[in-house]
Amino acid sequence: MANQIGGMGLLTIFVLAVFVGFEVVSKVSSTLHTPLMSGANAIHGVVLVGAILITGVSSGPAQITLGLIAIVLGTVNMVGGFVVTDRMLRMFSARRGEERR
Amino acid sequence: MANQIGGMGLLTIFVLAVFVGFEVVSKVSSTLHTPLMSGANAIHGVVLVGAILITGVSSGPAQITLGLIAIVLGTVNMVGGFVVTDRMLRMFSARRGEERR
Amino acid sequence: MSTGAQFGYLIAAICFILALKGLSAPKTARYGNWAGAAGAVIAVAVTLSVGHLQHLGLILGAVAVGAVIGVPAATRVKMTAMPQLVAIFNGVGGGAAALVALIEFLTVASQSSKIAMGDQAATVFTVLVGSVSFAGSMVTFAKLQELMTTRPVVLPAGRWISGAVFVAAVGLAVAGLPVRSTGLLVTLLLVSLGLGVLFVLPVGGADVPIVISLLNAFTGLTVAASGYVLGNTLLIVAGTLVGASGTILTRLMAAAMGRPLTGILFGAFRASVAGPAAAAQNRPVRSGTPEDIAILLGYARKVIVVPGYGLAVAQGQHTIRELADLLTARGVKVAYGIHPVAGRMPGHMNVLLAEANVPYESLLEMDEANMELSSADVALVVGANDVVNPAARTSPGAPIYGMPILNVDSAAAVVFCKRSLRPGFAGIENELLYDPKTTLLFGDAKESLSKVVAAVKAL
Amino acid sequence: MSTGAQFGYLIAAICFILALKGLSAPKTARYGNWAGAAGAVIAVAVTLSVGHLQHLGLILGAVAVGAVIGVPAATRVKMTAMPQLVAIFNGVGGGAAALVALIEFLTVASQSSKIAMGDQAATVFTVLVGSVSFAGSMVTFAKLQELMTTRPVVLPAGRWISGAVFVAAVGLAVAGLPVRSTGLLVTLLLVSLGLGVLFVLPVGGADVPIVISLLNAFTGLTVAASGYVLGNTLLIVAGTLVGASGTILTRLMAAAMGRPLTGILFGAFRASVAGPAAAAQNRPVRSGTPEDIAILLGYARKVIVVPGYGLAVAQGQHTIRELADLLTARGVKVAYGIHPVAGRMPGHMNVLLAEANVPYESLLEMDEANMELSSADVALVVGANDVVNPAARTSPGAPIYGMPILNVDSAAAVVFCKRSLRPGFAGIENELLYDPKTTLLFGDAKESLSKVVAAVKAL
Ligand SMILES: NC(=O)c1ccc[n+]([C@@H]2O[C@H](COP(=O)([O-])OP(=O)(O)OC[C@H]3O[C@@H](n4cnc5c(N)ncnc54)[C@H](OP(=O)(O)O)[C@@H]3O)[C@@H](O)[C@H]2O)c1
Ligand SMILES: NC(=O)c1ccc[n+]([C@@H]2O[C@H](COP(=O)([O-])OP(=O)(O)OC[C@H]3O[C@@H](n4cnc5c(N)ncnc54)[C@H](OP(=O)(O)O)[C@@H]3O)[C@@H](O)[C@H]2O)c1
Repeated sequence: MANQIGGMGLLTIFVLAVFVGFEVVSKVSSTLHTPLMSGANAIHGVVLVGAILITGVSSGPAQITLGLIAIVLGTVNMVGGFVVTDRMLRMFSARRGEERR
Repeated sequence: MANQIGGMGLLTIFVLAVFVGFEVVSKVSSTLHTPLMSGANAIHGVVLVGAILITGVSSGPAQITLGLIAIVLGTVNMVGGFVVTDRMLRMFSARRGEERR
Repeated sequence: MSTGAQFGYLIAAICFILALKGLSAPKTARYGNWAGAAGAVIAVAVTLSVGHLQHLGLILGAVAVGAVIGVPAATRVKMTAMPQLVAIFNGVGGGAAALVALIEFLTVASQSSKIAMGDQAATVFTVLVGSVSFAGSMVTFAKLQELMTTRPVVLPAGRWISGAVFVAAVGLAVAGLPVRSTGLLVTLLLVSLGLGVLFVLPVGGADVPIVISLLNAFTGLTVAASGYVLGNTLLIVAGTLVGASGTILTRLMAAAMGRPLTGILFGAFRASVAGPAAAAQNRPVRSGTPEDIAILLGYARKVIVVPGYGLAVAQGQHTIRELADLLTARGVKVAYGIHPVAGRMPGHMNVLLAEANVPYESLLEMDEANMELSSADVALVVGANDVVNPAARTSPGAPIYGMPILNVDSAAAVVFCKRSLRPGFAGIENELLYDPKTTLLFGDAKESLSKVVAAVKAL
Repeated sequence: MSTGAQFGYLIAAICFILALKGLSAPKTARYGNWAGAAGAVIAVAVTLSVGHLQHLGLILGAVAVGAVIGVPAATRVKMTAMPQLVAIFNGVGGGAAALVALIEFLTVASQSSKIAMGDQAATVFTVLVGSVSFAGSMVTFAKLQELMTTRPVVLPAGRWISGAVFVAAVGLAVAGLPVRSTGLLVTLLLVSLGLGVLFVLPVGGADVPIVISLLNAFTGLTVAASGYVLGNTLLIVAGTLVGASGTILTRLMAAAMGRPLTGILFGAFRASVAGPAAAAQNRPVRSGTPEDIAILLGYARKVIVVPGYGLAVAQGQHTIRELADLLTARGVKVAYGIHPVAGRMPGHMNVLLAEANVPYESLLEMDEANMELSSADVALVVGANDVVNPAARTSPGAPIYGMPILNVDSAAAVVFCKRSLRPGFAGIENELLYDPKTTLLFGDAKESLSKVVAAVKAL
């Protein structure tokens, strides 16, 4: 598949995303380490999108089979990740009202 | 001049840069407001690059004249901005060794 | 790809940024996760609706299968088994990314013969790191689920084997750059799986969460690289975000344990595990009955509970809550001192105690807890060891030396609930167990606590 | 553009990010500025070396002219005149961006007739906002340089005129989207210049720094838009960074003054300027001679100096330093209480006092200063008024109500150095001037302080 926006554009996007990733989490408290890890984990489940796109243009049976496996794995990552993160956070936020700061 | 990386790629870059800009300065102490403003001011002097590029491909006398004016203005912004920011900061950092935190 | 679709992807990317931002603050964490889920839904919806997809039925079927596997796993897992579930989810993501790159490679290989260097490099990277992440995550799962030993596994000449496999993987990757050989790529995939296993084997059980976080960052980068292969900006942004934030998070976690990352990955306390632990076993200790402990606690003015790994293992969070409620009803002031690395993963104790409805106000962070401890009558240490071991302050040679600890020794009396005199994760003796002001209550944390609850009720 | 050049631009963009990051922390601020300058040098060098440029001699000449204007201006300006210089630099940047868009428009108009909607929108945006930024900055310069009144200028029916011009500018911009008319664009430029003037006129002198910061963010966005027109990623990234960080900075500055941004831009304290200020002028006050003040200070144990706008105007920073040194030599404990919005721009007092070599340790931030003030013998208020006005705590109607202030009234005695009983920027009476524990030392801050210095030496 062709890169529509050019290698250097993608590199710029990569560099900016690195800075955003660094900055955004750099002040997280240790209490939230586990849910943050789990949430970030769910986000990279977006590889599902790549798996769908590639499967949708594949033709050989080997490729389609591998593609479907990738879709299953990606879905497990994404859906399971968000659900389990929400479960963790639900417990934290049960008593949001009484929170101290 | 053609956009080499496509409108949507540029928009993505824009969005990411917005986040970087927000995050990076969001914890600045009030002491540094003035130098930060001045330094950011110098950075947008990079419009000089645009002024040079456009002047270098211009032909009509009106366009060249306007281009040269833009170059002068951009240079004043950039060069003056960094120099004056450094002057401010030099005073802060004179006694770096004794700083409290 | 249409502008509309790309715009949808951009919105999804923004959702992911907001998700990470939200997840970084207690008040917004849950909204953050929802923002992430919204971004994921948008991304998948856009992808399915761009049309041009063949095999749509099969694709939807595969998504359904994935959901049917993922959702029940996520909703049913016990809170204490969270880490291994996160490890699995992370591993399958890495595996998916490696597969995507492999399929793209097969497709392009069958169509053209010109090799774009950038794409080829990204493909090789994805296959290598994705496989490492997959295999490594599976090993961490096995360790945490106790399908295998949780102790560091050091193969004979382990360093040399790992080193050789690492060199082989990198060599294959570099060799794969200029040529387009499916055989080479599949070999690389297999060798990388081996590398992933060897990478995680020498890591001790309690260090595994750090490794999961690191592999999480790896998977993020893999996804970004697979996005480069596909020319998909969303995958690049999302993967890079996770790669960058995961790296920071890994460092923060390691910092909370007061140890360098390289030590966790490669050192694993190997030198000091055996020695002192074996030596000091037959010194006298004072052990108490549940009734003794009940009296100590029931007539105290202030009790600080220090929960640890053992409480999580024993699933004793509800029982400790019951005990705390009983004591509070008797007028005893009860609070919990939470060490950042107590439990199985960072923040794990907070999650566990929140599950048991412990009020947020009574969870004290380390500094606060240490202030309270100095005026406490009893420090009740339940299934914790390293996080209260004074060796961190006093023995420069100890592997935990320098780690901030909860100073339970500053309380008037200390009670330890544990099953034996065995040391904790760091494998070093805890002198406090032999201290005259310490009483030991031997047994499984949950059972012991139940007995203490009964005894307090009988007071 | 070659890959090499684009790579150079990417490095420059990274430099700019690191610059903003560095400038946000005291320890790294100076390195941050250098990183920014390095990025600028790289960007210009790459641009000049991509070749293909005509008129290279003229271009280099123009750069030289710009440097010859900018460097001396930056090195010679007095510290107190910093704000107006920053305003000028900002304005010329906005002007340059508007010109770039205009030239690109002229070039494209002479070459093709197809209109790319995105480019056209960016062009119109650049011309509009760039001109506003240019004209607005020039007016702020005129205000700060006192080429015109620093009070808010409210034209008769000012709101209506501004509103009409705003509507005209937006209308012209929208009209300019589908057609390609040079006349329209030039008209837009002129109307936008007018809008810029009208935008800044109603803002009071002391609020001007906030407006400069806002216009700075505007210029950043303009540069980003001109980058879009040129298809230049570096301009987009750099401009956006400044636009985003400038917006945050503007909000932080406004927050430090405890007032909403809209109030600063459109309200400007108009309602409450005249009333109370005129009323209370003839109540009795206690004024002292320099000798009285010298005795008060020389025999105190602890003195907190609160500098303000007037100290900056009078250029008295070196004299206050001299006085503080004298007092310290006598064993008096001296520290400075710095209000975030004291002076002409945020952080201005820190800069001024740093220029006079006041040790960093003796500069107290507001909370710290308030703790020290309660145990101080004398609070010496030099050219400050609003930042110590208790009305901020006590009079719900006052425009500064709710702004955190330095509680000099908690010191045992208060000395005000000012020229008259006139109020400060907010235009409201300061009851503290009439307090029995207050002594007034009338006169220009620098002259008064010199006299006090002489008197202390004579003690
Ligand atoms: N939280 C994290 O993120 C994290 C990550 C990586 C590493 N670590 C490391 O893990 C350690 C955590 O410290 P910690 O004090 O919580 O744990 P620890 O030092 O590992 O001690 C746990 C104690 O619990 C006892 N125990 C185990 N099962 C039990 C049961 N069913 N009932 C009662 N007691 C039981 C064990 O003693 P018995 O066998 O005698 O019962 C052991 O002494 C630290 O060294 C930390 O660096 C933590
Ligand atoms: N720092 C910022 O970023 C910033 C930005 C925007 C607005 N503001 C506003 O500016 C105000 C700053 O408060 P402030 O207390 O520093 O200043 P202020 O309230 O404006 O008071 C300054 C005082 O200095 C006196 N003064 C002027 N020239 C003097 C001279 N040559 N010698 C001696 N005294 C002189 C004036 O009284 P006489 O005329 O009687 O001498 C006046 O009362 C606040 O209202 C703040 O909100 C600040």
